[in-house]
Amino acid sequence: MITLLKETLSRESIYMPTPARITGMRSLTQSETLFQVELPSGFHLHHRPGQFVELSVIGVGEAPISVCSSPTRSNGSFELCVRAVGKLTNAVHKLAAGSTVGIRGPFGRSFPVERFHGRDILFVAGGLGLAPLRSLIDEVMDHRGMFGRVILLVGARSPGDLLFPEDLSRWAAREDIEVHITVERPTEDWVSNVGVITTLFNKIDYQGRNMVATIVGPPVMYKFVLPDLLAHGLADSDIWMSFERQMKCGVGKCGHCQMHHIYTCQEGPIFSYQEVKHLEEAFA
Amino acid sequence: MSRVHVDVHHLTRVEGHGNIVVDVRNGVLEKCELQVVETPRFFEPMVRGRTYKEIPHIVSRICGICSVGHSTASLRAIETALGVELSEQTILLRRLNMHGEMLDSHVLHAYMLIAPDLLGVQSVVPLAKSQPEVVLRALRMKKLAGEICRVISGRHTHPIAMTVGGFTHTPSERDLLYLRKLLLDARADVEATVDLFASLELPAFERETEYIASHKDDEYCYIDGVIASSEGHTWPAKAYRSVTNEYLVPHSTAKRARNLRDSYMVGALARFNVNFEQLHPVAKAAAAKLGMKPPVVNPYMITVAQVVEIVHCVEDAIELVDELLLRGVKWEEPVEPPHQSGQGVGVCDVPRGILFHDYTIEDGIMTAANCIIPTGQNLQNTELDMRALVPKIVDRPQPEITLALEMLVRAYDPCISCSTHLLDVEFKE
Amino acid sequence: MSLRIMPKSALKAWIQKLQQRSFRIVGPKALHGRYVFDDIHDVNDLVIDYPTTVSAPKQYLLPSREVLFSFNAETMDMTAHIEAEPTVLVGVHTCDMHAIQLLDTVQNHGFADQHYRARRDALYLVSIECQKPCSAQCFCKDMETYSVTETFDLHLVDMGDAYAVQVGSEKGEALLQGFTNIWESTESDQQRLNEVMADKWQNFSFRLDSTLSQLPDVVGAGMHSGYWDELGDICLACGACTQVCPTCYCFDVTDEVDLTLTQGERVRVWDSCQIEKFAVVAGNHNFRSQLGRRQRHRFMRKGKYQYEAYGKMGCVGCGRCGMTCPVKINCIETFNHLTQELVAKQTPGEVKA
Amino acid sequence: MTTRPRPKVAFFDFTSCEGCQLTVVDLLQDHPELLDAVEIVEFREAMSEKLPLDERYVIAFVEGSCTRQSDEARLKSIRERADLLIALGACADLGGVNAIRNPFPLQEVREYVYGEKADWYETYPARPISAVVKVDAAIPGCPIDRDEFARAVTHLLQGRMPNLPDYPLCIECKSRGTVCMYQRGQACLGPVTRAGCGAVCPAYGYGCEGCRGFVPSPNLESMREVMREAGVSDEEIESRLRIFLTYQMMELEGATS
Ligand SMILES: Cc1cc2nc3c(=O)[nH]c(=O)nc-3n(C[C@H](O)[C@H](O)[C@H](O)COP(=O)(O)OP(=O)(O)OC[C@H]3O[C@@H](n4cnc5c(N)ncnc54)[C@H](O)[C@@H]3O)c2cc1C
Ligand code: SF4
Ligand code: SF4
Ligand code: SF4
Repeated sequence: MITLLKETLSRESIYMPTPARITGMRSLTQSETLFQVELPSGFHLHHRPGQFVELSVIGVGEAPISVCSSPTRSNGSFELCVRAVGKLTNAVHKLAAGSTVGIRGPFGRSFPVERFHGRDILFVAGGLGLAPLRSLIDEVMDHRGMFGRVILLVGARSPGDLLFPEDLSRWAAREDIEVHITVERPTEDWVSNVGVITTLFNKIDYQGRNMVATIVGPPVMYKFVLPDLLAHGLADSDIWMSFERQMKCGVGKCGHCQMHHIYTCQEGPIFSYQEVKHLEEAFA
Repeated sequence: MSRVHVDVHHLTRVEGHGNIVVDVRNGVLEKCELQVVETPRFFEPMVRGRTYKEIPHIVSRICGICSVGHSTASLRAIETALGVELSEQTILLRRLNMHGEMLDSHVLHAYMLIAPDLLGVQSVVPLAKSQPEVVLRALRMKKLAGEICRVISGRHTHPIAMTVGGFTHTPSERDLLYLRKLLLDARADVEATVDLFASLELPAFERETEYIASHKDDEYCYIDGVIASSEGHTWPAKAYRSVTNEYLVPHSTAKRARNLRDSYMVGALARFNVNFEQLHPVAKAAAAKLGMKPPVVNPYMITVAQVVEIVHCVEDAIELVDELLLRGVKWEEPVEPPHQSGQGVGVCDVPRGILFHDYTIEDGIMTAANCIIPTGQNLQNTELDMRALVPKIVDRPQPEITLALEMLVRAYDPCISCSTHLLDVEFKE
Repeated sequence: MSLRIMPKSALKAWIQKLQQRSFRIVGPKALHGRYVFDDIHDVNDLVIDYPTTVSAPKQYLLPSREVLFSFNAETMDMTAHIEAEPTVLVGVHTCDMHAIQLLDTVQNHGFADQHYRARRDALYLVSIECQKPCSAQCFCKDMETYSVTETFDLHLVDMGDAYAVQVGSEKGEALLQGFTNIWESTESDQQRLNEVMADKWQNFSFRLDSTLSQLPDVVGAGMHSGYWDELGDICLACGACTQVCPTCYCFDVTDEVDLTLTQGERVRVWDSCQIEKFAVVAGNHNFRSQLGRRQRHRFMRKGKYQYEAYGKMGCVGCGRCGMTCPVKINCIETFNHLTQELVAKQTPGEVKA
Repeated sequence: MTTRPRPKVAFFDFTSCEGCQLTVVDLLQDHPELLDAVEIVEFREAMSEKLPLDERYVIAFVEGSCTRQSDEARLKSIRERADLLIALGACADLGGVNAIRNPFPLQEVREYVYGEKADWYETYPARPISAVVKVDAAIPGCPIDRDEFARAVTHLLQGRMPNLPDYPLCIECKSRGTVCMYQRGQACLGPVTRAGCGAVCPAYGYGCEGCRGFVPSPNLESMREVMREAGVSDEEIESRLRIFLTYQMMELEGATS
């Protein structure tokens, strides 16, 4: 098995993707679809949770997309959850199963899972943020014995916007993880929490000493979630986040993803709060 | 009661919007109109109050197909008004640029607008399927034309680099060598064009009229020159009003003109009839092959005269390029006008015929403008042709009559979008 | 490093010889009262003692539009375009040489860019020593880029009637191959070179209020300066500054496909951090929507970030951005303003109650 | 090549010089495959065919400004029959040069051209077609840029909107290596004009006249100051901003409602 990164690097151009096949697609919400992608035989993605690939529709363009399946569940293929917002993401939604896309990567720094061993883990996912976290959650759940308490907080705009409902039920059915879900705009049959994600914080019992938090969501979410976590005593270095920036290359050249001196695609997208707290542009 | 009613609304394959309305009752021609329903453009009042420097670029927008012609006429009006003397290099480059436009327009007209009629198809799109080599040849020649204009002034439609007193950009020697190669390569296509039109049959219809073109003794001229009539008279450019005598009719947003007869013709055939002697020898030979000897009085032959001009322009362009290469093209600052006020007339013979721009400038600001466009000058002549033609074909089935009339109007290559313009020259405060 | 002497009158013959050897020659030539790097077809067009060029020669390493690979969208065949034609870049000023050093570092850092690498390998750099400042905007003395000791293949120093030619590499040596009108330097040539250089140092003066080693801190201290908003008010966001800068290399990537949607190319084109959409992400969130923030980012990159990331300054003091900017935003004033602000902050005495 | 269904495409013109349509014809010189990619069903300038009335256009390209009441009905009927309506060129997109006359009194303009017969001719202030119907996208420029048109068509065929540059012309101008017009002592609207034409005017020695319209947030005050510094008089600055941009300037001044 050749890892895809090795393949990407050994191509004549680092910008040239490897063709891969969409073997399955499942619509999750109105604008988000889960794609199952299979690399040519002999190749393995070999990613770590939090990393992303550059996904191409040849003829349209390329964009960074987090791998949302766990390395523990890969079986030769991997999953991408794509929200249709622009040119590439809309184009990929128009493809049929069996179509060929291009993949480069995986790129970027992953969550430092080894450093979480023996610790309680709090996952905070807002909206599409559940996609990159899903990879990590399954990795943790598949090695459940190596971690302490596991709590998952999920926020979505409405019940219809909730991603991965099967996975949420699968996790909720287990005894060894606490799952809390909230929506901002409930439907009539919604029986669970209502409100923004921070409203879940009073529902859980946590204190920071043995806890690490991994939070992924839209830029505004960080502004509200961070103070809460810090107030509960989590250390700056125990809060891990994924940052989204425009990326045109994924390999530290195009300049779009810079937050101050940091190339998000290379040094991130996963950062601890400690590493970025002094960076104004990280939270602008 | 017999009635023939032809109503072609929004005539196709012409520049701009025109209608043909013919009404024949019991053999009597009651109505025969070429209506110009193009929206009025109002270029003349629009340019008032602006610095003259902006004008050539604005009036270029009168017409996308003869924008080099409008720019050149505009520049000549300004330069005449302000006393600018042009360098030899500028004059050569402008002539070459005009050849580019002439080729572009004639190829478009002959191949894409007229040939479908003669080859029995509705447009160039089916022609591309049935006779791709014909269409590809036309596209190659159009590309040559476009490249001439691009190299000299940036682009064909709305040239950039032509400015008062000269050019804001000069082609390099490499550019000119490139054009030279394109032109030499085009000779085969030009020959094939002559052969094609020699083989096509045009409707036989003759009506003698007055032919008017700009004229120089030593050049088949498109820029400057005096106004010459087939009736044997000449007038200086500034006397254009006494030649054109514009007037309005209610069914047309374009003005009409007449000179010594009820109407006159301008354009390729008029130039051919008036300036035959000055044609390039190779073009004269082509004319012989096409069976043309002045005076030619069949208006359908306008297209064939355009083919003769295609030959002329390619041959003359080769000579112009060679002359430029021999002299060497150098960057020249455009000539600054010696004064900032004056009145001047610019005259050019553009693809569709003689064009006049007449400007008054005070302290660098435009105060009055008048443009007389070839299509306007041809309108009355076209209508009189229609009147003469209808009785001859009135017995035919109506679609045939319609087609014959459409083909007649199209032969004139009317550029209706430019023909809607002003009569009254007085500037009203 | 060996030093040769080439009479000035031999330069043209040498270039012509290189042309005969099928090298593409690129150098400065006059255009509308300024100078630009361009292909030299006629050696008489080459102006080697030019003041400065409008744009940097980075075009020959990172073209403004570059095909990365071509593809067939149906068969998914892809062919990388690694294009490099042996090119001699003649008359590169030393500031631009320092800029190329930075580009080398960045493009080889981490994931090396093969497109750059191939062009760079095929590029022969013939630099020239500046003997006086090239414009009112240049500050190469401050940035320590007004001379160069490495990276070039050949380096020329004007010694009046001859050039001293330093050979910096085997590639440089190869350029001189078979050319006879050049000879080894003598002791007295060395002596003259030293004199020329000694005179040269005198001709340049410092333009910045801070030293090179202070600059990253000075710029960093200006992070929250109100000056950025002042620049933001007048800035047109036209991006001309980054386009002409020898050290700006940011790019955008797009697919261009023919009308039948089959054959196409993925191309990269120069981009600019000054344009509004540069840092927009999904949801239309713009991390640098304000003009002032974008100017700040540019100057931070020039004076601080690049230094921190690669150990080399992101500005080489060429002065092009200041000359090109329609509203005359420039490095010297900006850096000096930040220095003055810092000085004012650090000056004790004005203790407020 | 796979055989895709060829979308039905039509071209229409209102008040304009028809140069943009001509540019489309010129495009065929380099891209004859346009005819394989789309089915051109109406193009009055170049062909006589017409689409049966009960069929729809997938894409309708409309050139020209709306300059009289009777244009509105025709424009609206095109809109009703078209899935996508694309403004083609500055006249349709911005009002273009046609709007130069707008600040003049209408009757006076009419009389200037047609004298006492002025009332024979219907007209009203020129406006971009978006002032009359919903426009899905625009291809700017006077004339349109051939390559940009081709790009826009490929985007439409891919099922997305044309991706127009939203940055200023200077980006293209500088990457082309042109000596800035301001360094040559001449005015240029490049810093506030949307790129996409390849900065062809400065490359041919003429400062940009803004035919492609403003960038999304033009800093006009600063632009005026730059021109003033270059020795351009206030009258000429305002005049230049009103060659292609008269309608936009009037809009900015709130004078178009
Ligand atoms: C590390 C990383 C991981 C990511 N993971 C995922 C993931 O798992 N799933 C996912 O769906 N996305 C993910 N994204 C986000 C995704 O990469 C971006 O949304 C990307 O821009 C989509 O590309 P596109 O071509 O579809 O959109 P684009 O066409 O590039 O548009 C992107 C956004 O910018 C806006 N925009 C673009 N151009 C303009 C313009 N001219 N004017 C105004 N607005 C404009 C669009 O509206 C849209 O919101 C990730 C991003 C990063 C950096
Ligand atoms: S920032 Fe300006 S002065 Fe510095 S290298 Fe770039 S263009 Fe030259
Ligand atoms: S010429 Fe115009 S477009 Fe080009 S850089 Fe100068 S201001 Fe910008
Ligand atoms: S440079 Fe300006 S005026 Fe010229 S085509 Fe481009 S946008 Fe139009």
